[in-house]
Amino acid sequence: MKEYELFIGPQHPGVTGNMMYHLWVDGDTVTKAECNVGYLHRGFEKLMESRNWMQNVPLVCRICVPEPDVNEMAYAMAVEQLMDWEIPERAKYIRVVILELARIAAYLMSIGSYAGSLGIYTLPQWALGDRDYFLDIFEQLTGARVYHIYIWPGGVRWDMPEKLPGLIEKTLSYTEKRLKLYDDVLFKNRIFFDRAVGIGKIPKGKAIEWGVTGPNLRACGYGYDIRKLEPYAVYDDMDFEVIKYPELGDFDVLSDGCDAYTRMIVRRLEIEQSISIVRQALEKMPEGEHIIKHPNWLKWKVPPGYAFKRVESSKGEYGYFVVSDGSNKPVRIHVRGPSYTHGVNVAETILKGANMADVSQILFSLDVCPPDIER
Amino acid sequence: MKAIEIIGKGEEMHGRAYIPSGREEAGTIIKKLKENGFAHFVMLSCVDWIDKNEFELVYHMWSYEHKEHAMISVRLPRDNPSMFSMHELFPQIETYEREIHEMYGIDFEGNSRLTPFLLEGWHDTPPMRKDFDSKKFAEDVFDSIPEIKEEEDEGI
Amino acid sequence: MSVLKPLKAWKHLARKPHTIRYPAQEHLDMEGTRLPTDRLRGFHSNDLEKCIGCRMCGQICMNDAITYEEIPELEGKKGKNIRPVVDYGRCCFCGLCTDICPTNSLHLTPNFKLVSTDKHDYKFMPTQLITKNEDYEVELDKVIFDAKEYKEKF
Amino acid sequence: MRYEEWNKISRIASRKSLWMLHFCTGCGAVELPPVMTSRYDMERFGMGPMATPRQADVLLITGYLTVKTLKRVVNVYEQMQSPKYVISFGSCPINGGMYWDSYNTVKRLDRYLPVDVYVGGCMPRPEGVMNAFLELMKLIDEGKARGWEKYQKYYEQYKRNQKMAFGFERGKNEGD
Repeated sequence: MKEYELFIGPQHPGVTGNMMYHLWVDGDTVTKAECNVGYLHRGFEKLMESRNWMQNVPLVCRICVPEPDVNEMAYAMAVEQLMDWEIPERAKYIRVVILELARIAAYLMSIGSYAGSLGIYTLPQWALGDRDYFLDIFEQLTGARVYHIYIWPGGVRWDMPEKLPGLIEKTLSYTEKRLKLYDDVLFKNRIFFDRAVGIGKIPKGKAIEWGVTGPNLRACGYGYDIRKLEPYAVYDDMDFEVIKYPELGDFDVLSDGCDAYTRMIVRRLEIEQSISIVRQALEKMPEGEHIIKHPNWLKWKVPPGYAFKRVESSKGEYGYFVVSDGSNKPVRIHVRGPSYTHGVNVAETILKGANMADVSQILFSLDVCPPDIER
Repeated sequence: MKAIEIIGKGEEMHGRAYIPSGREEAGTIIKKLKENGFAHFVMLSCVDWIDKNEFELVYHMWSYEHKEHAMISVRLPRDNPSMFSMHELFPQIETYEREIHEMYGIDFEGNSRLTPFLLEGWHDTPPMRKDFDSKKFAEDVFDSIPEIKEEEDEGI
Repeated sequence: MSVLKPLKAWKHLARKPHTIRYPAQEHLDMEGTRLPTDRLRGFHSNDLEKCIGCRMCGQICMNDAITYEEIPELEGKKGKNIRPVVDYGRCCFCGLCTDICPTNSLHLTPNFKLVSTDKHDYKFMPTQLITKNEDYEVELDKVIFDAKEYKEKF
Repeated sequence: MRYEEWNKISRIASRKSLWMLHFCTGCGAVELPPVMTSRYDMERFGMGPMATPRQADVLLITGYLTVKTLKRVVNVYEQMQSPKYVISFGSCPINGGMYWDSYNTVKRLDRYLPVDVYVGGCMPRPEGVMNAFLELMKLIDEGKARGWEKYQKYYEQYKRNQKMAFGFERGKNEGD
């Protein structure tokens, strides 16, 4: 049969944002896929070299739009390491709370858009509507819905308002109740079983070599989570189990892992895990300072050195490589976005042989986020 | 530090192994680390040390076994820099090399896919080099574009 | 059985929607607090009497959004008689300028609504007029700059 | 029926069924899902997302535009049927925003495309977005949203500016 070329994106509802896949199609089977990114390239790394250490804080959160806090966290930790700062205990707990809330919000968005790609249009309405309650919390805590600029080097920007734990608890229990409904509509739905099982398989032995991280790696059966491997903030104090294939709780184990089905179930289970971490952090949160005193922002100099800090985001491993030469501006900040491997190399390989109708759900199940590929 | 033991050189830097390496031996070091548990290639970054007139390529590797991070640093001269491609070892290095080729102008021998990645139709200095002034470029190119001149009147 | 489970969603037909009917209804959170709260980082407000014109906000601003204009009416006060003009085509509402302000005269208000057909409306001198408290003295109103004066610089 | 009267009726009709193009050009697109889905529900205004430019009325420029995206946005805008409207989100399209010194983003959108309504904020809140929609409807009602006519009238100027941004007139990449 004749081979056709097909372009998905950048203006297409089936891609995860402003990016493009160039597909060669034989019948309705993809024979070759090429990723074309750069539609969102703003040159962050160049801009950060011309701004001083404090001026970079509002900039870094714009790198990943659905979950900005991981960027602030990684940047703040790298600067703290170079400055040799020990941050207050309370700040660490508040950081855990906001990171986990952001993770839940990002997962809800990813589940919602994944369901949309399957044609189940109930769940986008529900999940994105429920995500909005988390944005309400962010707004009361940080002063903005999307770009929080809340985790600063040395602590967090503001203390937690007194009445906020009550609101968070209320939202969490509401979400738990709603998750049962999500199960009925998507995760225990026959349509999902029939369409997602065995689709978009990452070869089992290849996952680590290909640089797959985060929920996508855990769906392949490797229980690796940076929160456990290299605990930051107070994650070593929290009691949680890493969710990995095949321990899928009361969900059916329908395949041998690594496919779109398992990836989405892992995401669904990690929402519950995050809810429990937020509860623990709120319970254990001590009183005290929330930030240490900064030097004068305009003259702040950071000692020379290399720092590399990683955090676990909802999409995978986020890494910040910060190089300082002792001046008031960084020499180089390199960001490792999780989608860099998922979106380009992994997607290009696993899209080969996929059915045309599954391309969109494979991309959504990998949770590719173009802004962190391009920066 | 396991990585330093395996390779036999390097220093510890904030709990991470920092291994300086020559251009030729980098491939063997990375291969050796890969065989000894450092199975996850984190990223490949490039630093432009303009006052020393050299580029520094940093290969970040992580071992899930030893829970350890290793940074292999290769220094290249700034004029006509070139490096061996390592995309056979880890497929995603190809993408990092593409980006670094575009952003710094470093050539990677053996990588057949050094096509434009993020930029389109870029013919200036590679933008991430320190001698490229982003602000001046923005002023020259985008601020020189004139406003739309509207004729007064007639109620458009 | 799992084929019928999705039909459970039908029971939501009888439920009250959680939609915020925006122009008619206010945005409330789960506990009924009206949003945005005071913490929201919206447009600036500046107490022109308290401000000393030290130019700190312009130095910390990484977006080059803050420029200064002279106000002759403020001659003879402490400090300089220049006051910040904020370009909201540059501002990212991070609030570093307000945190560095030595007199705390510049702050961000929860006022975020500005929709306009003219881009020149997005550059103006923040004054007390758009602050959240309406009970400030209104004598300063007359020094609010007309955005149109800045057309050529924009 | 006279032309003006017919125009008025068609304006009233089109104001109540604006379909926006589903094109996420920048980070502002993350505030669109709440607007599109149940919490804010823009279908109350008769607005809905539309996948193809041929059937869409409103183009949302959600945040910064890189040069690479601008090429696609211009293509998409020219495919849309008149009357068509452009709403720009946030600071970046007004005067560069956070990326005012970036080498890859265009700073002022109105030099390349006619903009009908600007929304302030970085990000604009959903309320701000809805205000922009309401403002656009008001303008359409009054017959003032005429960016598309402006684009036809000053087509040469817009094209010249677009080419300058794409680099054709810099004489560096004629081959493209």
